[in-house]
Amino acid sequence: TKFGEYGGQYVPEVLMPAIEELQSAYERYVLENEDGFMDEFRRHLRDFGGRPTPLQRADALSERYDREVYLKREDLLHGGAHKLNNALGQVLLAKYMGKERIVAETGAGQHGTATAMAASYLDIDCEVFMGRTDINRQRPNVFRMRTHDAEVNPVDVGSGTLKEAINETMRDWATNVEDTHYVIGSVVGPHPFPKMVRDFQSVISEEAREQIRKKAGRLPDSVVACAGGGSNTMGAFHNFVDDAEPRSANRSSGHGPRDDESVSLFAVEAGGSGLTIDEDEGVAPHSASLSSGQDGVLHGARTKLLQSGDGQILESHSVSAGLDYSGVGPELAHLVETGRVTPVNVGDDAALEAFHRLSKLEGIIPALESSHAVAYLERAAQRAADGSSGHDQRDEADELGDLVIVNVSGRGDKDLDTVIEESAKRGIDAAPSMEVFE
Amino acid sequence: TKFGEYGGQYVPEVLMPAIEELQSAYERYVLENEDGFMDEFRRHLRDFGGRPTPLQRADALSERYDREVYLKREDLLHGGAHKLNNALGQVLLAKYMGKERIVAETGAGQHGTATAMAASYLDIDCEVFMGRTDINRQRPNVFRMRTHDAEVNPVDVGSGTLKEAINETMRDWATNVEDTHYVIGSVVGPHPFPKMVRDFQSVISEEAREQIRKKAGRLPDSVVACAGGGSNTMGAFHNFVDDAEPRSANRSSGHGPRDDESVSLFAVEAGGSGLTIDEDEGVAPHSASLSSGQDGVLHGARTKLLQSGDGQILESHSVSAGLDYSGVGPELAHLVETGRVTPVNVGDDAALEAFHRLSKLEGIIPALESSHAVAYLERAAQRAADGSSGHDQRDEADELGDLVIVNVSGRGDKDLDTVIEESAKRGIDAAPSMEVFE
Amino acid sequence: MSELEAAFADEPALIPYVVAGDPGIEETKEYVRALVRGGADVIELGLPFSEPIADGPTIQNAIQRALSGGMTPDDYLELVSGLDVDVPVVCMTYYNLIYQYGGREAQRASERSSGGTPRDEEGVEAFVSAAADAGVSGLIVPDLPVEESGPLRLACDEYGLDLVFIIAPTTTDRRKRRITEQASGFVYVQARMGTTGAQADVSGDTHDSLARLAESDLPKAVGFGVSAGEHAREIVSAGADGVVVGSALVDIVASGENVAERLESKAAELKSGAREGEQEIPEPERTSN
Amino acid sequence: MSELEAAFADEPALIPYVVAGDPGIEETKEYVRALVRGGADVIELGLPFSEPIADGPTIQNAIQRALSGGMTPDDYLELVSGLDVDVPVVCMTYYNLIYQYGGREAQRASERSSGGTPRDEEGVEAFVSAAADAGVSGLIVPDLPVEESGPLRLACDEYGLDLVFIIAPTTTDRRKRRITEQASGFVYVQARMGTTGAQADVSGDTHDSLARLAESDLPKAVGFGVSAGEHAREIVSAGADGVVVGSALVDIVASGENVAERLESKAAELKSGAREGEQEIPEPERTSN
Repeated sequence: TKFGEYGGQYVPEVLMPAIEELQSAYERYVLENEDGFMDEFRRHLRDFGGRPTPLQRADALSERYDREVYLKREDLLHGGAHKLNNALGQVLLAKYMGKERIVAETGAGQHGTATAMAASYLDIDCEVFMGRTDINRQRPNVFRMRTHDAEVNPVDVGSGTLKEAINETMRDWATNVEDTHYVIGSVVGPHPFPKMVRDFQSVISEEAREQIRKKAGRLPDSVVACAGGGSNTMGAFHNFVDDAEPRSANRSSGHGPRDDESVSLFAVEAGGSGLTIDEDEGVAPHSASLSSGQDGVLHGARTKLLQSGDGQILESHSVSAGLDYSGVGPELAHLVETGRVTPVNVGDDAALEAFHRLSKLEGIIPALESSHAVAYLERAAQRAADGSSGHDQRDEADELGDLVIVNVSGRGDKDLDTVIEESAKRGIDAAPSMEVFE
Repeated sequence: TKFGEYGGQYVPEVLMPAIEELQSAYERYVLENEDGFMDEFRRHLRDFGGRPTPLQRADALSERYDREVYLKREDLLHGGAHKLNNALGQVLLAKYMGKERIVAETGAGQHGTATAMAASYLDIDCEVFMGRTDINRQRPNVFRMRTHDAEVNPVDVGSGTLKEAINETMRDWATNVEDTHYVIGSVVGPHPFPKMVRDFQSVISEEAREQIRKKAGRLPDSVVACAGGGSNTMGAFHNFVDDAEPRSANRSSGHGPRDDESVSLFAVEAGGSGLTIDEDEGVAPHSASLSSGQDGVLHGARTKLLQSGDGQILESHSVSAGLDYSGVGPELAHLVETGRVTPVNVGDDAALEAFHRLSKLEGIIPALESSHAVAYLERAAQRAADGSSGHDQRDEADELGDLVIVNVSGRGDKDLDTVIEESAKRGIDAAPSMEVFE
Repeated sequence: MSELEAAFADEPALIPYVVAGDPGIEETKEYVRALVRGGADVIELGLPFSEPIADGPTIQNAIQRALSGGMTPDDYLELVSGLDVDVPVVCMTYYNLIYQYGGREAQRASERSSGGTPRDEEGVEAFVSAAADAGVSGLIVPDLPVEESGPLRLACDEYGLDLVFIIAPTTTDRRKRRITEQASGFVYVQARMGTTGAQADVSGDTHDSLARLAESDLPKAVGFGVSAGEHAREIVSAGADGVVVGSALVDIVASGENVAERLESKAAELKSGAREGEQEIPEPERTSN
Repeated sequence: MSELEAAFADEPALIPYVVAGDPGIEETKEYVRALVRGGADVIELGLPFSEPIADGPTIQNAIQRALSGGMTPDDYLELVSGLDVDVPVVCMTYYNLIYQYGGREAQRASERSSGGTPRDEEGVEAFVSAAADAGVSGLIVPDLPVEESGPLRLACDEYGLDLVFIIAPTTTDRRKRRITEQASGFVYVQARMGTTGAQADVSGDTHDSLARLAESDLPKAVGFGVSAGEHAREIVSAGADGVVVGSALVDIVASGENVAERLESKAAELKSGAREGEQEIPEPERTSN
């Protein structure tokens, strides 16, 4: 039940039997494809979800950064983000388990929407818990959930955001665990959730691995994905984690040789407005648990957390609501701890700039979450330029290598209002004028 | 340049040389794949657009209507609608023609957005003309276009909607025709636009035909698509127009034999609030040009139009902005005239109900345009039920047959505000309560 | 020689344009008389269509005013037949009104016969016939290129109307030949790219276009952007047989102040400019038309 | 027999719960004294954690008040060591506070040594040691199932603290055996599904749960939803050795009116109910504990 020191099952006893039942169902249906579960899952992903999603060469970015940049287009998945991979898998599993009801938490509303979609598609009752603050700032996603006939239960305690919504969903689950499955929204929570969600999401890297081999003739030098809870991250990384095969000789032609021969994995966290924590206010101005969190236990698992010295969980902050979480998946914490994954972060402004850059140069409006991953390309290029006289920065930039896959985990339609407002407030140069409105 | 009596090239002389140039480019690049144009187009559709889109069996609808219902999922195309097929094709063609600038009209903003996406992807300047009224009621799409770095030019004359935007784009084109290509948004306009746009959109039926053969083992009994200008309609119909092959013996098992053996094609127009025209006000409360229009000449082509007895064009009306157009593609007019396509229509309320039905039953929020196509399934079923004692209605219902493809031309995220407001105003039963908001 | 052609015979022709029914029928009659007093040789009278794609904002707005005032094709023809001026009237409108005018006739006919779609041939004839009865001398249909003009050309021939075509700066030599073969009355030389609308100067395209048309026997009238006597002078000196002036006059109509008086004086200014221009043409060329 | 176990020896035990620091440290001391005067046999004192997933709204809000008031683990331990009551105190908190308390110690240690992630073993020991020093008799950690409890169990053994586990209505027999093997002090019988919170009646699950635990030697205290003397009577008569009452008391604290007095009288009511319940147990059963 652990990834090294991370993971585990830190939940109330009342839930443990359900966790055991889930563990058993996970092993039978997901790992062993009992009753053809995985076949059915993949059929739904294809026919309902629109998989496979393309791996697109980003021509303008490739030119800009003088390396081959490929985009994994999870923004094209039904619902507009990678979230459906997991929601569909868990809702289907709930049906195989004979459950009659689904509960889910949601922050920005993406996971709630994906779960509501999957539940209406697979015909099972669905209730979503969402903080009052989030309900009011994410109205379109509330509309979508309601339109899919899901109940949306406002959570009024605390700051009324994701953390509280998870707490409240766990409470509902503890009350109704016998007929209810909790569709958790990321690679977090008690075992087997982190493994199971990762497995459902790993179709991203399964496809990407095959696609890059076909298009570029080899594995990538690096994979870049944003990390909040980490489900798109683990999905994009999973099938590359064990890759350490030699690359073709010419891979070092552009940027010099690297130390190791594996596929480098970069988890880009939300740097928010800075990494300094205000303990008195209980607030972190970022969501960079991997980069700056401390080990602790939250929502059922031991992982890296944003917390005070006492162990109280801090409120995280990011311009991207979907990255705004104080914890992170335990497997990512483990992969960072063991050096397999490199945690990096970019701040709000850089993410907003990347949002506009991709929209203008490639015709893709990325989710603000995904914009963090896109932004890291620019960061690496800037460092290479800044550090052309010094060796350290040069090496850092070169970690990306000549062939990079960036996971575009979702589309940014949902973020347009936020981006326009925040870009204007912060004076982001790349933002287009909206003077067309009188 | 004509489809029977329809079509032609009714444009100012200043544009005719460009039309001739376009005709030549269309023949060389599109029809003859010169310089590998079509190969490149299809590659972009795949890698950038996400084609092929799935053909999904709609389990709940199939059960409800006691026939096999399949959905062609154009809502999963990049941008959220079939519009990209055409925009990408024309923008690419403009580049092959050496044009330096793109202009486009847009009504609800879908075509403008698709064109802006394609133009930023293929790196060409883009200006979109949009009525002032539409700009104010379709803000998210204006944001999207601006985010893709397209200029959005407000059109202040007249009612400030699609018709005026087309007029104004034609004027710009007449001024800048030498370096500018006009990416028209539907199968309308002067020849060769209707043929060319149809060809770019026909990938829909090309895929659907192959997919239904694979999934159902035969061709469908009918294809249902909504029709405004008619680009998704022609795209969904084109590869079935010539189909008249015998079907398997069991196709008649469910609903009795039909008179003919061809694939029936149903173009579902916006019935709005009714088909009666108010000539004094110059207003039609619907957009059903095929069902109730008169022959005339608009925007470069002879076709069926909503017009007064004098020949002044009427303002059309539909709850779906994307169907709200006074004309229709000339090829559709011809196919209706020859009896190959059956024009039907459903009103605003029925479309709203269908929007909610598909969202609840299948986990897909359809565009309001596409909701009209979905609504026709219900209409046919109701008629069959109502007419179980009478022969006429029974026959009409049975025209759909046992195996139906419905084209879900786009996703309905864009329509949520409208649908919630209109559903409440009209007291649509199927609409979910939005009481979650305080 | 048709009425229209004859209007160019003596001296460079002034062809002013106003929209019929802007702002009302009686006003239009008054304005037409004023223009004739000012020196108009031909009146180009717009029959308003709701989608004027070849016109710029000035004339669009005029059309909107006329339609709001209730102007219809029947009203238009009645207006023309009631005009008591001795210069020819050319009707400028878009093809759907011509097509649909006939369409209505054809529909009435098809109710009696076996039905079916009205065809161009049936459609346009009704309009041309009525226009001829009303005293219209010719038609300008800016959205009807020569390719689509067969039925209207036939009807015009039958009822003795001229059909004026536009030559644009983009028109190729091949197209120019085809158009001049079909055109009658005069050739309308579009002075610049784009749509109608008053401009501050004369487009350089004008001289090229006129030069390309030198071999044509038809009178050549230049329009699109002509707004001052000075323009008329320059255009006529470049070889044009007339000038078409629209938006500059429609602007005066739109102002609503001393309209008739100002129209008359503007026409006089333009006519005078055109005459000056003619003086500047070297003798040998002047006689060639 | 541990201090905690001993508290159940004479008669059914009343275990009231309040949140330390709600609304302040001095108030908590006063409330604890009142509860003891009312008849409390054990005090369950909550150490507030920001994410109380096992608690319902009443206690969530109390925790929020305590955290807003600045309550920290160090404050908590100081509060406990300053309590002048003669009943055992059991600390109810979530695992991260225990883990992180040690984590801080371990971090300081790792700065001196070779670094690395603090492990459970290091983490919990610091807390348990400090708790023992402060006079805490046992721990209840609702998000720590028996599977994850190894390190804490070891530390508790080393420092002489009881580790109380919860048995839920969903707990299987296999899990029940595992839990009762690890538990000490008493077994906390969760009376109903869900989270803590005062209820109007006693859940039917209670009797089943008690019956399933009949063979265990440990005292059994029933909690979750107990709010009245009548409930206590019913629960004890069904075989429980004690009742845990939280939300009903926290409600009184939240009201802010005559809190100490009302806590005392509520405790008395509950204790009296429990005693009544004991009278209803048939003699042979009563002696079995």
